[in-house]
Amino acid sequence: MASSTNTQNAEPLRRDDSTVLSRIADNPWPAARWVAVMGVLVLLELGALLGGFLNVVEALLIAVTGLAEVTVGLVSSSLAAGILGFQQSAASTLSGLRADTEGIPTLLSRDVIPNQGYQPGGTGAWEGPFLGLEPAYAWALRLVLVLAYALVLSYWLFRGWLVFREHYRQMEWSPTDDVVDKLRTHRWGQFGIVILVLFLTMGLFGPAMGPTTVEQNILSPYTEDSRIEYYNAESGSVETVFAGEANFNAKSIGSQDSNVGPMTYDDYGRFHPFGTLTNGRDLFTFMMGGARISLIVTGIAIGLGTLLAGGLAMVSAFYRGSIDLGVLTLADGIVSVPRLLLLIMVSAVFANTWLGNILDGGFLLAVVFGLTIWPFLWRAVRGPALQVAQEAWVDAAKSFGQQPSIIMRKHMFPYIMGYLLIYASMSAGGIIISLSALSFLGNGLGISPPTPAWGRAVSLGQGLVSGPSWHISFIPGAMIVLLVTGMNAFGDGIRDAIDPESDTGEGGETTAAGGGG
Amino acid sequence: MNRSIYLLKRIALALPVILFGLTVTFLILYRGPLDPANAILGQDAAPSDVRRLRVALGYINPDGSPVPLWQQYYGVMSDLLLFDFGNSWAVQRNVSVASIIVSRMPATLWLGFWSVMVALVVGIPTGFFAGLRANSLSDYVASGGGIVWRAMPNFWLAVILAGSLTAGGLMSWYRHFPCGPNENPCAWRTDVVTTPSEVSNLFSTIDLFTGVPVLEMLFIPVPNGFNLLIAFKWILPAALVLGSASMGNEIRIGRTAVLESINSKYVETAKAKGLSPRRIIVKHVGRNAAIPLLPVIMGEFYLLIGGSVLVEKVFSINGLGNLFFRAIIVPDIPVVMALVFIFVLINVFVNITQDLLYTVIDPRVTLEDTG
Amino acid sequence: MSKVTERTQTEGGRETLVSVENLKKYYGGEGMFADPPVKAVDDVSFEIRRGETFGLVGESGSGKSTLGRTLVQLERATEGRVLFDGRDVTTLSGDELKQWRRNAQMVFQDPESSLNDRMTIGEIIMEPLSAHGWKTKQDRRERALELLSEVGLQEEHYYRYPHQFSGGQRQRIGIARALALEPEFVVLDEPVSALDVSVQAKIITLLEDLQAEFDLTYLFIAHDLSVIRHICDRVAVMYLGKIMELGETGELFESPANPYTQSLLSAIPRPDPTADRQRITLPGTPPSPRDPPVGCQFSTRCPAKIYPEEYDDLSDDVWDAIERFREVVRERSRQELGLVDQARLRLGLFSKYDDIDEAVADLFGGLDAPEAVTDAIESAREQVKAGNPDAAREALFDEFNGICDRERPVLQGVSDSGQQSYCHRHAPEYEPPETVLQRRSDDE
Amino acid sequence: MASQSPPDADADPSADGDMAANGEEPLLSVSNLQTVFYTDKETIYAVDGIDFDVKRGETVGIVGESGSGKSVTARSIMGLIESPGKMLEGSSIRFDGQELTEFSAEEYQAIRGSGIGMVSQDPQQSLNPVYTVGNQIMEALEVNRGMSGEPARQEAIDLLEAVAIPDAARRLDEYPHEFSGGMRQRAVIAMMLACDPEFLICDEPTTALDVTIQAQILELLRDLQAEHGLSIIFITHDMGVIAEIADRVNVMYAGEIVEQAPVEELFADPKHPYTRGLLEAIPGRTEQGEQLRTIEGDVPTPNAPAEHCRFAPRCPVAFDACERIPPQPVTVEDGDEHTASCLLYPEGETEAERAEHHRAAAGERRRGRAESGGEP
Repeated sequence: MASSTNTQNAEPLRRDDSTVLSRIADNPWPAARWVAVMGVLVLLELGALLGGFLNVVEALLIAVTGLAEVTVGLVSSSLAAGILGFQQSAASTLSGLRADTEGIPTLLSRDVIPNQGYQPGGTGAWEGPFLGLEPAYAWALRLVLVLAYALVLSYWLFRGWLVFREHYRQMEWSPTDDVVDKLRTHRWGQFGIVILVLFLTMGLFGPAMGPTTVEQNILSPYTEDSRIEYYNAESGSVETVFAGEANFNAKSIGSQDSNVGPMTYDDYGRFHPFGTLTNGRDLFTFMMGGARISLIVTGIAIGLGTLLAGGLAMVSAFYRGSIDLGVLTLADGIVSVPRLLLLIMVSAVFANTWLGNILDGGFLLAVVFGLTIWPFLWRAVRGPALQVAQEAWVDAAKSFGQQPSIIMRKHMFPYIMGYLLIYASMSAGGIIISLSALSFLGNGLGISPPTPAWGRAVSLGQGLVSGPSWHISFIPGAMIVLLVTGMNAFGDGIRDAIDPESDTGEGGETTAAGGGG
Repeated sequence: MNRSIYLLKRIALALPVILFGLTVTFLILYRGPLDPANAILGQDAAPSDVRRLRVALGYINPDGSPVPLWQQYYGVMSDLLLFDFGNSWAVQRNVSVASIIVSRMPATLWLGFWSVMVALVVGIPTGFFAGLRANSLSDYVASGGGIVWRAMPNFWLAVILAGSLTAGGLMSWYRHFPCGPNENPCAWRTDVVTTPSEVSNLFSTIDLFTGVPVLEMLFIPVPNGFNLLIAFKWILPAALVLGSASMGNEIRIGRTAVLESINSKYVETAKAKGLSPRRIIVKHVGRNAAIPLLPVIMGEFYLLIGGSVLVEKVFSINGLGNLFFRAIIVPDIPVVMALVFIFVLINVFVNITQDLLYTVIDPRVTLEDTG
Repeated sequence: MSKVTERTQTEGGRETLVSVENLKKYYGGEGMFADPPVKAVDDVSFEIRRGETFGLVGESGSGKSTLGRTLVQLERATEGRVLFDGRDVTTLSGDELKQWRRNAQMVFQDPESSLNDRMTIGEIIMEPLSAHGWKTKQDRRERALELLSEVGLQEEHYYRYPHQFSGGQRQRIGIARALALEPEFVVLDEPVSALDVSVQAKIITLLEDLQAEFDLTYLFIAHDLSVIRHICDRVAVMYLGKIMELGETGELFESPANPYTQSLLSAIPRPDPTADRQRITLPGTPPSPRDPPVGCQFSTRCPAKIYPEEYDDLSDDVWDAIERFREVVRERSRQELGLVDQARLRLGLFSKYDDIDEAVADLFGGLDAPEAVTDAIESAREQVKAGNPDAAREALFDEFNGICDRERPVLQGVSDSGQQSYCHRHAPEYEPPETVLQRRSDDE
Repeated sequence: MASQSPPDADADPSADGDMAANGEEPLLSVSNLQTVFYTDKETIYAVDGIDFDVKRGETVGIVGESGSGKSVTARSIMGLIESPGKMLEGSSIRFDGQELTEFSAEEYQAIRGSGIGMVSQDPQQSLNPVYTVGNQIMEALEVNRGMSGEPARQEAIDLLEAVAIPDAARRLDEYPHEFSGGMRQRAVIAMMLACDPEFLICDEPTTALDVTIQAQILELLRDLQAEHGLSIIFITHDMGVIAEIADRVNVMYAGEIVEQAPVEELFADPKHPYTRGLLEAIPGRTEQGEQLRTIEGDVPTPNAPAEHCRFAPRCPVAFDACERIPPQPVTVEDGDEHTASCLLYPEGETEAERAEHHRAAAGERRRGRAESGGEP
């Protein structure tokens, strides 16, 4: 056999699959360098990262137990109550843990770079903010640092993959490389990625990015913790006041003498990058809080929808016939009730029930979104799924007796995944829009107050658009446009990277992206 | 397969779809934690009143025993399928739901018609234009505009547009156009709660309040000129907003469809025949590019129904979307059920139309494929 | 011929490995509104002997690929049996089927699509082994590397992806995967059709070498007769779901008995510009497999068709015109009318069939046909114009039917070495096809 | 005349005039055609300086494996090369006395159809799926012959009948997908005939078809050629088809023509090692049971101007000089209609002499390109 002539060359191949660890042991330096920098980056923000991580864990926990509750609840309400109890205790444990993580020092926290304070005597150096800078500059400095940190961290994670590819991967080339390389020259897709990273940063590091916190400014502005110091020009002394009281005097309600616009200070020396709301709360902080809940709801919904769509697409493409027809009818049935109407209905019906209170109403919405978005995703990926199911390699796998589940996972899923990603990112835009539309409608729909929600801000500023308080409606909407555009750009980038010649004709994208909001 | 047999089969397949949609709605409304009696009468109503109302609403029997769910289901569904919508509980108490819906329908139809038109007239030409000049500056402007346009939430666009149209806004001139500042009939209003009479008059050949069957509404009569202008002016901003997402989609899909067609082998063959570029684009590219646009255009109806709730609310248009919102908040279950039923019917109808249209514009699509 | 005889001598008699009995594979046709089924494979029987290369040749739509796929149980047979070593495999299911699959593997036509391009070559070749839980992971790895060199690839190709290979190399990988489980029987479904000539030759050589080394039995499917002639020991020629002729390659190519085989062979372009030979160009196109002829499948195009005695004196040209006209009418009877057309037909406003005149003029224009023929054509034309192409089709059938139109022939032996042909002309009462074809070509 | 040693083929313009007087001027004369494609990574010389002629009424075959540049040649002649492809300066395509490379878009549009028609490989995709076959044929009639209405319809029916489609009148109103593959290709041919061209480029017109249908189409093309006096370029990868249809053959390899010869001569006495290999690789020519000869290695992508023989890495008889000198066409047979681009020729010279011959010819050719600005 020819191999005998080739043994020397083949020796490393003949050995058992060497694990990544053993390959790292063979050539430790590139990995060590990467790990060292990563370690520093993580240590810098350990508290915030842990906090963010716990947030995600909590959202997942609530999502999973919530789903279990609903399912079990159909059979036995007492069991559901048990799950609810577990959910609450677990959530409170997690909250406790999160409180602990706040104790872990973080470099880019508001403690290290504070921005609130006052000018003793009304002019001159500031007391309180970092290095005596003006609050605006102190805040801007922290914001820029946080954003820069997030971008560097994301890049470094990507860099980790590059190190792996260059030094530790057995394959010199893989199809993924082409995708990544194409994305690296795809400016529009990169714009999408940057936007996504920015908004994820807002979700994770939101508390450090706002000029004040959601807790102090919005949720409990009348507790002792929420007292702020300011220089009272009338009395000429530094006084303290509840944030809530200060808010009361910092309303933006459309008249010239009662308006705190973007990039201005209010009477209490507080800087408002986006101005204030009609109730005097800080719009920027409100937006950061809204980002978190929006992203959590969207994440759960898209996760659920993608899971259902991907699984059903593979099953219906593999078996076809009546299974396909069954899924089609189910999908048509779900789609037949316009999604926004269904959401309004469910939201209204379940307002103020225990189910409607999980995640401030967000959980229920996420589930309904997930259960109603999959038909669109399914329709969009059914074409590619049918196509891949007809490839000869699927026949080949069948011909040697491979199990259907493995055929779907190994031979079909990798192809569908790209398309799922494309349509998921585009549908996510639709979800964000619909979610804020519900909050905009109010009346118990959408995310319940006082938890910040973007749509509610637009609603608050309705009617003030043509006056000095234009920012209340305008800025949140512009943020949504930016995020949705970013998601679409991301989807476009992935599409161009995986399949430059694919057409965009099919219906999935159309309805998914518009969302009806 | 024969077209009529196909149609029958397609309708047969639509039945489970309709039933599914209605059943889900029924379960949410009747099995969910909704208590219409309390909601209608308030928390501190006398128990006897509540009880009487519940009997009237069909939740409990006169003897106090609850009506079984399946019985409620049967009652509700059979009434719906016979187009018997019953009377309103709360929105306009004891008025027939059919007449309420009929009275609100003109505004929504008018809005829907123009939002489809706006999207078609602006979106498709822009998309074709961008596709024909792919990768030029004008392409980037057009398709970039389409992308952003599509990303704008309807409600936000509506708020901003309504804001800039009010006194002191950037586009306040629109209020006075075309009659000048003082002529009342031309003034554009955001504050109206009722449909302007001009819009009602558009449809004046049909008596709107006698409970004519809904489908009769589709025979839209010929309007008179000035009313038409006023009504158009009144609806244009809302239609622009409602058509926005579809317009963005059409730009985008139109562009890729043109690009795909222009790079095809048959266009090359057409060149080899010695055809002029103009002829190739108009004849050979145009019709092929229309095929992928069909689902987008049909998809507009879907976006329309959901979007009408928001847009009608912001622009205070007294149409079906607004009615649905009020009905679900109150809650007025017969109105909600009836509206959902109508929307589902429209949806199914649009889907079947789309399948049939496919066979018309694309001769390759056979009737078997689409089943 | 040499190859066959050599082997037969060295190995003695050949036993049967695969035996196909009355196999049918129909698609569709179920349900209330469905069209009639596509008869992709329609009652086919043959045997494949151990160690031989059995060729299956035919034009597209002849059902050869479907037959191959049915043999390895990628498609379920509608009817009939496939005996593998005497065991009927069409009834197997579950674990039994999976176990049996190790014996029969397949190589696919399109090297672009037969390999999952998100998997490395190593993973691709190892997959059949893993699916059958073959030994340990380490052993599977060894085996994959072995197979790589077996098919002429390098071991360092193990960690590469299909994208990094040319069409020929990909086909080698497909062959390695098919051989992984050490099958006895391999179906090669047009393995070289998508390749350039110079690459094609290499793959054919490789297949020959592997067969010798591992005692493989091949079913080689192709539309390229020269490839078949080169590699196969015995060959079956398919047309419209039916085997037209079957025999040892050399004999079949040297002295084809069936009119279809003869036409097919004469249609191959030979890379020899000086060759001067009689070509039989078949008229028309194959009929739809949903609506095959009642009689012999080839009867609509056959140059040696048996015509009814009463028309014995008709010239070939007139017969050609009649057959083409029947094809036109058949096509029209399959055409469906829309709702509007049906309504117009009822009201007598329908004119869509009037252009049949044009067809008649075109076909019979310069011909001198006897009255009996023109009368029959004339009445058929009237019936078509009246909106009744079905009736016209029936009438033409009744008027011009010979045995080829009415009855299916049987596959019968035509030589001592087992050559079989599917043609009525082999019956003693008719002239043999060769004579007829020879006469026709002499006439031209 | 047709035969020439290409480097100096168009050196003497007065020669053209003489030939015209003899009535022997080729209908199409391609010289030094270079078509390159610019991709992100590299520049591909898909067609790299080829020369050939087509006389009136003859069929010239171009044969080669995939990637040899035969289709790009066809598209270059049709003026269908679009970005990222480009025909380099110095390429010349003379058709009926006109220099096509200097044509404007409008002029090209006028010559397409009525001057040069094209039938391409995939009949499924070359017909517009949303219009009836009749519509597309009548369109060609309208644009190229100014016919419309009933006369155009009658002419379209006649054309379909001419390409042996039965029941033409009904077929006219059918859509391309209702046609079978062979009939579709006939319809495309009918459509091209509707343009009434003098010259037809057939780019693998039978590759997607079955042999019996292929035989029908080849027969049809031969009949049409006789009837209309068409000149045809027939492109294929199938040596058998070439043997049947072509009068003269160009063998292409990696963007270059490696051998040109009348068809009988090419098959009887192939000169270039590549042509030989190609013929020997065809199954069925050799005795059954005998091993097929194979050509080792793969077709290279021509991503740089030729500085050597592109076939050398696979050539069984290559020698050192093959790696350094780009071979130039040499007459290898009496009557100078048979040329081969190979350092083995001219026969009878020593290796060094042959190398020098080719080096000099290559230098001359390069200078010629530089003068016309063709060298990038």
